[in-house]
Amino acid sequence: MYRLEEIKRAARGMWSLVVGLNITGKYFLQPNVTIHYPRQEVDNLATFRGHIELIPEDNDSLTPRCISCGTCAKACPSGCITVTKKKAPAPTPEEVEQGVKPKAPKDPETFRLDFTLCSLCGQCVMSCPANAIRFSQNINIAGYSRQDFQFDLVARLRSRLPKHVKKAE
Amino acid sequence: MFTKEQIAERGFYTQHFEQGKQDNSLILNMGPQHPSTHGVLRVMLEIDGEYILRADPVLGYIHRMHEKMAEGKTYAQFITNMGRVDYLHALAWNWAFVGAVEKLGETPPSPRAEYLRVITCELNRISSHLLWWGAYLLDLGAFTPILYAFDDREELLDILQDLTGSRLTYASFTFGGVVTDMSDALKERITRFIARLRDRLPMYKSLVTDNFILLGRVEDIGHIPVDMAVRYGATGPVLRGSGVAYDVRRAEPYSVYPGLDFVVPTSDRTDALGRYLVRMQELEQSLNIVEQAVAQIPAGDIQAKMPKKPKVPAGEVFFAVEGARGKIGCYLQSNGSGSPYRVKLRAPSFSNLSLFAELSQGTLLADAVSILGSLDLVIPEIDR
Amino acid sequence: MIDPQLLRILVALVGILVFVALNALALVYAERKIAGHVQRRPGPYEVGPHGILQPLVDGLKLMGKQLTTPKDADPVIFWLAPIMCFMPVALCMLPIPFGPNLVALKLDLGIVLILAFAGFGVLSLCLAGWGSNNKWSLLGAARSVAQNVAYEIPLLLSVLSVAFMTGSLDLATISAGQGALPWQWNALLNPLGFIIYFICALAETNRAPFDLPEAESELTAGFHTEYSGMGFGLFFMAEYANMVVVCSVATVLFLGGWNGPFAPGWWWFLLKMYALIFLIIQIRWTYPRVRFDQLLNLCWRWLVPLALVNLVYVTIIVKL
Amino acid sequence: MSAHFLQDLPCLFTAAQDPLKTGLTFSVLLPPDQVREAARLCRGKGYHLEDVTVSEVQEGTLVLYHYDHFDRPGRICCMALSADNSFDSIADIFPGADWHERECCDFFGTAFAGHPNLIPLLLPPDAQTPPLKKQDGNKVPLTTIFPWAQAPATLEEA
Repeated sequence: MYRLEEIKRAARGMWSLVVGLNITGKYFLQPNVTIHYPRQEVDNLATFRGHIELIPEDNDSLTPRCISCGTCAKACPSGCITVTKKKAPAPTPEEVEQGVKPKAPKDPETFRLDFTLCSLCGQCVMSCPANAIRFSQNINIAGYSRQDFQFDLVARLRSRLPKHVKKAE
Repeated sequence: MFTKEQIAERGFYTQHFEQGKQDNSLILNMGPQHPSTHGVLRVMLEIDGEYILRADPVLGYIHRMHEKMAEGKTYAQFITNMGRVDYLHALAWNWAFVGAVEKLGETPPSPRAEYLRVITCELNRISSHLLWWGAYLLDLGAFTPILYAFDDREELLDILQDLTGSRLTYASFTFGGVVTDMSDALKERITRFIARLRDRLPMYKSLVTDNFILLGRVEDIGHIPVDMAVRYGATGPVLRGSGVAYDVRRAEPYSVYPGLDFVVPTSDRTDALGRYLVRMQELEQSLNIVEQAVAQIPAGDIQAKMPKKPKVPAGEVFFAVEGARGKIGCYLQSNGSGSPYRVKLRAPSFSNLSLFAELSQGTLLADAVSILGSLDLVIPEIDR
Repeated sequence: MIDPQLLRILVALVGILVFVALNALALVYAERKIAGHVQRRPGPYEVGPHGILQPLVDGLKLMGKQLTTPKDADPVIFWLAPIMCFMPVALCMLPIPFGPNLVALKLDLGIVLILAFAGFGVLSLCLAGWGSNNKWSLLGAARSVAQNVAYEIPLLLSVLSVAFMTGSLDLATISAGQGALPWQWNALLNPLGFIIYFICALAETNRAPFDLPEAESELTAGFHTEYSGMGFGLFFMAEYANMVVVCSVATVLFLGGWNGPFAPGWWWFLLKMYALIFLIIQIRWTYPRVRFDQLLNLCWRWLVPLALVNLVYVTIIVKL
Repeated sequence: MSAHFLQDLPCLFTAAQDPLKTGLTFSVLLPPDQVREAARLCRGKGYHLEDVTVSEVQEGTLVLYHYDHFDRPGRICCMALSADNSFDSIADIFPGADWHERECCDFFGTAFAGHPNLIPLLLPPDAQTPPLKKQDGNKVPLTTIFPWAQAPATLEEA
């Protein structure tokens, strides 16, 4: 009796093997689902995070919205952002007469991002009081040295290079 | 505590190997570069033929000291670390930490955010289980299932990328909310994915679960009686595979889980097959949860109104969530300053792996691989 | 003067070596392509049109690699093993009749020659495992010896059943003895023998689901863990050459050899052989690996008794 | 309440907690020599050990054992305070504590007397200073984190 059970079990087992072959055989005949990367691209890049970039003013596409407050640099868990403020310009003759010191412009002199340290967590984007940072679409990024990933985002904005160009500086 | 010299004198680095090699046996180091130790786990084995006399896992190869990092960071900065403790179910860890801070500060998230958390966390659980499924079969010598699983997982990661901004190391929960909202198009996409995976699960079953050879590899292997699970504190599918219906989502309800209809699958088999079946059923249950959450999600803000820097009062809190591998706990002590005073991360794999030494004694080498796989270990979570 | 028989063998050997080497290349490509499409990806795609040059490039890469001998390994045994693994396979091809007159070495005892040389394979795996001075390799070698010795028995018994049916050990006679149509082939006259032979052939060639000696998720790479460059390359080629041999023998013994419903010839032989190889490849990409004790249980508890029963059945059929 | 049984021990302080606020149902501060007894009681009641962790306060080193129950969920926390950074091991009662105690030893240099094999678990064997040890100036008093430890609390208050 026990033997009979075992034989039945073996027969069922053999059938499960045939079922498996049938499934892989079917998939063998179906088209591929992979995408050939350099020739094709995936279609979900819109939400994919590239390194951060500065958002320009609405009316001036060369000046960043950034107010050089440094909140992002403080919020960053990896310390990869360094913001330097602009110095006030030399006072004009009128200002000297009136004894007013010229105000420094709000936008930063440089906005350095060390992308080698960045973990793309988005704390800087969330913390920015001026909504001046967003994730770029620059995701096909490659370089030969670490220096290739030290970006100055202000310069990158000014140069207004097309997004697919690798180097920002 | 032993000094360095004493350790050197003992010759072996682990508890179970203090007496050294016995006659006619072989000391074998499985890992840290072994294909089926999933990353950098090392298991020292003493084998007689292919039978394991003693086994002892050696940890620490990917230890990063997250708990120390917490003390030097602000609360918000530490969320980023949480995506990297368990890279397969990162959102559960996000939730454990964010939830602990919210609980201590008594600042609950907005209702919509609660649902978004449930949706993303459950989708993440599915992606984790899918990867486990593929990797486990890879351990057992079947190559193809992991690619089928990845086919589905890819669609899932696309959805999660839309919902969270990342594909693997998520840091998408904030104190009081989540980062990204869900659009209607995405809602539809999730519904489509649920239908798609439900279509695929029968194929998974007939290709793998019913397979005669697979059953031979997982049946009656690595029995974990309930008592053993209690002694070692095993949780998650490992425990449920032993017939205990313990799930943090039900036992210590958090978020909107009490309002969602799902069952906690268990299996009385207690062996590797039991754990396998439990995980396969959890896939279906997670799909049910996502389906309900997507249907019930209220409109509103994704972020509750609260200060940008959370004010965490002094005190202690333990917040547990159900991860793909078991109970994820975040124990937080705060002294009222801007950084945590002490964070203890309770990793489920840590406890689940600690019973391996006892579990694998007397089994075959191939079974040890099968048992390791059935525990579903994520080494970075164990080493933290 | 050179003995014409010797000349014939020499020419045939060269031809067979070329055939085996080309086959190995083609099969590596086929395996990777089939694996790819089963898994819904293209497989090799970049080198040459549809990656057709991939195995060639892989071969060149393997040849260019440094040959390292592990510390404290026995260099003679270590390097003898891959050569010993590959060479007998070529000899196994000698008595196989591809067509009615397309056979390198006409032998009355062709099948015995093949089985004898096939036995070399296990010896070389054993040497490789022992000579590597590596614990994983040693385990792999131990597994391969136990596995191959066990599976030789049902294999022989199933071959014997065919020999009973045709009353000959000459492969050409066995081929010719089967008719043109599928129901005249031994596979359908003696189905149990064919199934047993096929399972044993998988085990003898160490193919999944019986790839225990190399089982990479258990033994890293088993007996060839320590081999680099062409050392590994020879084992690799031998695996594919072995596949060709067992499938050729299966074609001759069970599938009617060169016979076909119309226009009999060597193309029928190749067609059947490659169909079997395709099946073996697809099996590899479908099933998990069995456990070692299950493998031996299958052999001793199922295949050996079944093969004996089959032998009795065949004897009765023949006698009637 | 399920955690009554721990009050039979000579506790220093006990507190019934609100699980919705702290995730715990019951906390107890024990003298260090009662830790094993508490573990034994929990083991007898079917509790499992969630984790063992150490924290430093001004009064000394604090060890915390979190227990929970599979069938009757409700986390209890047993704590003990030691001035010399050493405790008794409970690895023989809960084998799962073995690794947790080794981890604590790694991070805080805490010695667990009676532990079978207190060698580094996560850190390399030649690690120097325990990484999580705090400077004296950075420690806070016990009552900052555990306000209930000022006065003996009773269950009736909850």
